[in-house]
Amino acid sequence: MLEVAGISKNFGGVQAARDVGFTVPQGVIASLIGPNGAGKTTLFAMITGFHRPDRGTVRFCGEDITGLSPEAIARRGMVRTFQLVQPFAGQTVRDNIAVGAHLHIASRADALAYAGAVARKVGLGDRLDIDAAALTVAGRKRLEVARALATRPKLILLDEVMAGLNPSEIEAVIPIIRAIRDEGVTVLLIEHVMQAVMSLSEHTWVLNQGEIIAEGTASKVVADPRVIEAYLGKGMAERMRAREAANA
Amino acid sequence: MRSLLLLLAVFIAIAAVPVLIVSEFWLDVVIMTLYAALLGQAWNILGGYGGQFSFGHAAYFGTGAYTVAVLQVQFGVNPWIGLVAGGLTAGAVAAFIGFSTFRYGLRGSYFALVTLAFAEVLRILSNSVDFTGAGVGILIPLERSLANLQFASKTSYFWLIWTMTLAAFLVVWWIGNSRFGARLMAVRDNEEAARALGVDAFRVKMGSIVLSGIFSGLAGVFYAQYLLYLDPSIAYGPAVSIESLLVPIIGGMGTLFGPLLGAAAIHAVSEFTSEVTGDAPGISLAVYGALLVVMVTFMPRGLAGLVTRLGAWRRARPLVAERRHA
Amino acid sequence: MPDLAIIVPSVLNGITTGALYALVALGLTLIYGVLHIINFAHGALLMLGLYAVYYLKARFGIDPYVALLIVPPGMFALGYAVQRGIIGRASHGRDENILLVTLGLAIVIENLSLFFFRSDTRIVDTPYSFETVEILGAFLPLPKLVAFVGAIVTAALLWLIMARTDLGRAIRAVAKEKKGTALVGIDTDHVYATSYGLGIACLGVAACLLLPSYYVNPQVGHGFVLIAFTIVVLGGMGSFVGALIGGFVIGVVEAMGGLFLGESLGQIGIFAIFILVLIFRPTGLLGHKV
Amino acid sequence: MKNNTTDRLVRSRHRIGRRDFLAGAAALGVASAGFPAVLRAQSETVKIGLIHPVTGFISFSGTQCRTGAQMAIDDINAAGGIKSMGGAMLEAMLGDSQGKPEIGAQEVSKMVEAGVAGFVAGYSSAISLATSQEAAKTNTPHVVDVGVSDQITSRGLANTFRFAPGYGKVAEIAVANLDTINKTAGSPAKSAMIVHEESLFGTGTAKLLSEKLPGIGIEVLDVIKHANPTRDFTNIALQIKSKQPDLIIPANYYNEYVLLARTLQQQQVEAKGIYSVLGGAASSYQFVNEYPEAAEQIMDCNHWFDPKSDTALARKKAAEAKGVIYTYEVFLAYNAVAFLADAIERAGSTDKDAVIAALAGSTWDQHGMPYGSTKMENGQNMGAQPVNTQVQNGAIEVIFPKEFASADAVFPMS
Repeated sequence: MLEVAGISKNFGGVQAARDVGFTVPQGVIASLIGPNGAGKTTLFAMITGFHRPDRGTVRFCGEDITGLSPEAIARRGMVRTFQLVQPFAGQTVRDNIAVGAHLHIASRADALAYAGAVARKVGLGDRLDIDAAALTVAGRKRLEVARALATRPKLILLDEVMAGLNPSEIEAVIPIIRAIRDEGVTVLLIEHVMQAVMSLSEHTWVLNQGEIIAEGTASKVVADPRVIEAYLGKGMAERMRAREAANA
Repeated sequence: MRSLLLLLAVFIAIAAVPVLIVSEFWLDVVIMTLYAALLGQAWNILGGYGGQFSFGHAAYFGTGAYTVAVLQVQFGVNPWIGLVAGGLTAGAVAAFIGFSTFRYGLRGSYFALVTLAFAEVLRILSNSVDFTGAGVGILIPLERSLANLQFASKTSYFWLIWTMTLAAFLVVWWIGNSRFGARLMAVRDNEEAARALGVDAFRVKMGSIVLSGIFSGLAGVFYAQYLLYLDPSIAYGPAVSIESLLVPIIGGMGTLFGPLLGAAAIHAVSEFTSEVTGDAPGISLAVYGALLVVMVTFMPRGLAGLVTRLGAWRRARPLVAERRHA
Repeated sequence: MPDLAIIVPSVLNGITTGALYALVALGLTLIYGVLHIINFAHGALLMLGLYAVYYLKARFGIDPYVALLIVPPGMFALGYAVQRGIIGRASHGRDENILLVTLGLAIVIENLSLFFFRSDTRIVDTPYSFETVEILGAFLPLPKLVAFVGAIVTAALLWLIMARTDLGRAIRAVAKEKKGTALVGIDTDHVYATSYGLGIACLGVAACLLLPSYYVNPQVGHGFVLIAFTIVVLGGMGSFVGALIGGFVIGVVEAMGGLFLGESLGQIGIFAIFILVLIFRPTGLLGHKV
Repeated sequence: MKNNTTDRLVRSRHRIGRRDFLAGAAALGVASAGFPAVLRAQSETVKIGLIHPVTGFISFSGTQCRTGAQMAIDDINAAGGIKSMGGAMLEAMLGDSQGKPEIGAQEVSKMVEAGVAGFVAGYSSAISLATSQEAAKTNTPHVVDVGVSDQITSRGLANTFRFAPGYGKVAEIAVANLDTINKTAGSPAKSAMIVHEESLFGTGTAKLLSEKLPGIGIEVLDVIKHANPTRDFTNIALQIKSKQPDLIIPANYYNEYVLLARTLQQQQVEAKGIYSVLGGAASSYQFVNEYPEAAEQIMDCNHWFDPKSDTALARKKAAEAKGVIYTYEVFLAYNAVAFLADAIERAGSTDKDAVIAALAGSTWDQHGMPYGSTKMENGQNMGAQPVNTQVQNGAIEVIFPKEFASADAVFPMS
């Protein structure tokens, strides 16, 4: 469904991506992990048209979409969310989601109704009429997902939708993501929360310093010594211990 | 729907003015208030709903005004045709300015200053070319008749401006209740997020600046037909640009009724200041300026912020954005 | 087509005139760079400064250049008070409100001046008003040469304050990150007011150096605001060196526009440059943040 | 801001209301004391609307106009008011157009409802066009004080009159007088450059001058139009210097004139004469006082009073005693009011048709201007003309036409 091949990008001397390639098959939940600054968000930005890669191609559903604008890519069925949530503050939750819904729905009333339905799917059904700026962090993360989902995408790219959430909030999000996939939407995650990656992801790539250094199932890649090294060894080990403690 | 009914009710109530008021002066005040509301609503489409602060709406106002005047005086074209042409040429100028700024991603204060510069360029050009009468200005011959879009009675001018202003308000109501409006406000509130959701930000902004320009141009046409004389600083000077943004900011940006509230408030304030001050030059305007500051201090979101139930959307957008979109 | 012999004197004159513009723009660029305010009261405050210089001369016989010791500090105090007491309070941190407040202030200042000082155009008569210095065959008015040097010195002083003093460091920190600096204990309101005061003090300097070759009336500020904005954008918002160079560039562009297109249409050159720079290089010629 | 229209009328109306009430109450109270007639006569006032741009860019001129007009009203009242109406007093209603036509027009409609008998308004041509057409809707008499556009009186508004000349007449006379002055001196001037401001009066005047000057043997080397404000005149001075015209002809506002004169001196521009049209040193006491050296021997063709008229000199003295700079705005607005008052006097009422008829048939001569008796055609005073003045030894002298001259022309400049 999504084929990334030979992507490279240089930002003022910093190599943000170096010959990156991977393929996401239809109907899966896949994930992209890596330490901070590995270039994951930049990669998302290149895939979805916010940045143009220096080299390489992005193909979506067989079509070369390299260099298309974000809106053109969204119209083709691939949308992203933002790690730093970007709600339309001052507008209600319903209005926020309706912006996404309008991609395929011209009528205002229908878009608003559809927004309500999507909101219920992600658990925002009870907060439709409040100002998006008034949502909690967890609420805003869900709003990001809901807006993207409302565009009826074929592939959704979720950028750290679980960062900053507490364990019980994370527990609540996992089934939502699974449900998205079950409705036929392919999901690509960027995620730091290994608990989520382990439980959701069917295929995982590890990015470090702009390069893919490992891929496979989540449990396989986390055992890869190069991956542990990439995560600065000790820091990663500690983090995982903490996560395990939290899960216990 | 409720806001549409309210809008129609308000305009029907305003329509009673010429029946109830016999004073030509007060009728004139109401006409100028509607005219200010039209200017303000035109600005509001781009500034309030689109988040693009323009300091140069005189560019569209002046183009509309000059179009109807020049067509009549130089080419003998009927001003009713001029009215349509005025709106269209103003829209075309807006499209040109929009295209050359939005294509390069200008936002915030950069956009504001470049619009100011465009208005100045037009002022200087209109001062230098012959068909506008250059510095001498252009006088529309006095020939009062319906066919000539000139009226002896203020009531007829009232209906003209009432209709134009209602049209602008209906368009803005539509913006608040349509896909175009939803996209426009999404771009205003977060352009990057809107684009990620498939909104073509450039197109939406173009749509909004053209609509805005058309209504500013219509206000210019009205001015030309009401006062019958134009010169470069009347048409393209900064006074119109300032009034255009003052009205909706006072009233409440990005709200349907904001410009009407703002226009009414500005007129009320100036009536009040002249009522309490003497004839000494400057005092009345100084008090007026001070009241502006006081109003901002106590009503940071404009009048509509106080009367939120009248407005469906209250939302402001930083005037000053630091970066242009990469 | 103008005589080639005029071009040299015209360019030299453009540079000195540009220095006067730069003086007005320096304060504006500081205010914009730190407070991110488009200060619509700038022209009105310049006019107040000019009246201060005028009355010091007319009432007390104080030479405009001696007034440099009095007017800029006075303008600093005024600016500090205006930002702290009015703009800061009324704006609620919303840009459209700042716009409205500075606009309202401009209306108040201008019309009170009209009431108190009346609408007459006033000039000061100094022994050097008509003096000229011959450089490369051009007669350059002495007051303008003084202003030229004054603009360079003012820009250098501002740069020193910003780069070398604790105050400058605090201002730069606040300009970058308001919330963060408040957290580390910097009194942001004080820094804002100080920055605004400094910007207005620059207008005081401009007033002292401008009046000997110009005039004052309640509307005089309007003639300088737009051109100062142009220079600020051209030089890069927040850049002092940029404002200085921008001033020279605009001075020369105005002079050349006047020569080749006529003194009325020639003004278009300024705005054409302005639009082109905004579109193609909106960070300005020397764009960087304060 | 165009919206802050000042509602002078409403206030005035209230004020009048209050005053009428007080006068009425006083009359009742005093009636028993035995002199009600006097009070009743005094409470019957004739309202004159004075609309001028006393704020905004042209506030200096607007304020000067208002001052002159108010002085006329004071003088007329002091002399017994409108005698044919039982000594009715004139009452000024003051309006501020803020330099904007639409606000000027709004002031007109306000004052019409307050029952003004007539207007003296304008100063700028743009505002005069708007106020006169608004007043025309109610057929209210309207006298333009200064506005020089010829369109003001050429569009058939029956209510609109102008006591002073338009720029067409000024340009025509400026050229004719220049021709005489030049020929008298043996035709030393063969070329000229015109420097004018970019709005209506400068552009209109310059266009007419550049058409007419070749006809009297003076070649126009260049016409330089400049913006308002022009911050620096060096370029213009340099261009003049390089073309070396015999005459420099400025037509601009005071601020720019000051800078131009100063720059010409700094750049050491020499010419046989400086001959200003409508605005210049030789018609500004302020300029002559502040720049006596720069002003010396500059010639003007402008609105000016008859220096041999006692009436004119007495008014000038009275104005200067009040600290007023006696500019053309002052005496033109003064005369516009007096001209209107004379018509009301002859009409014997404030009936609009009667006053307009009296204005149209006016043969008034108490103006102290070099115009002769008024003679109106299509609202324009046909006798109105500018005169030529020159600064000589720090004083402003009239040099032309001969019958009004207080000195001979000094040309070429020494």
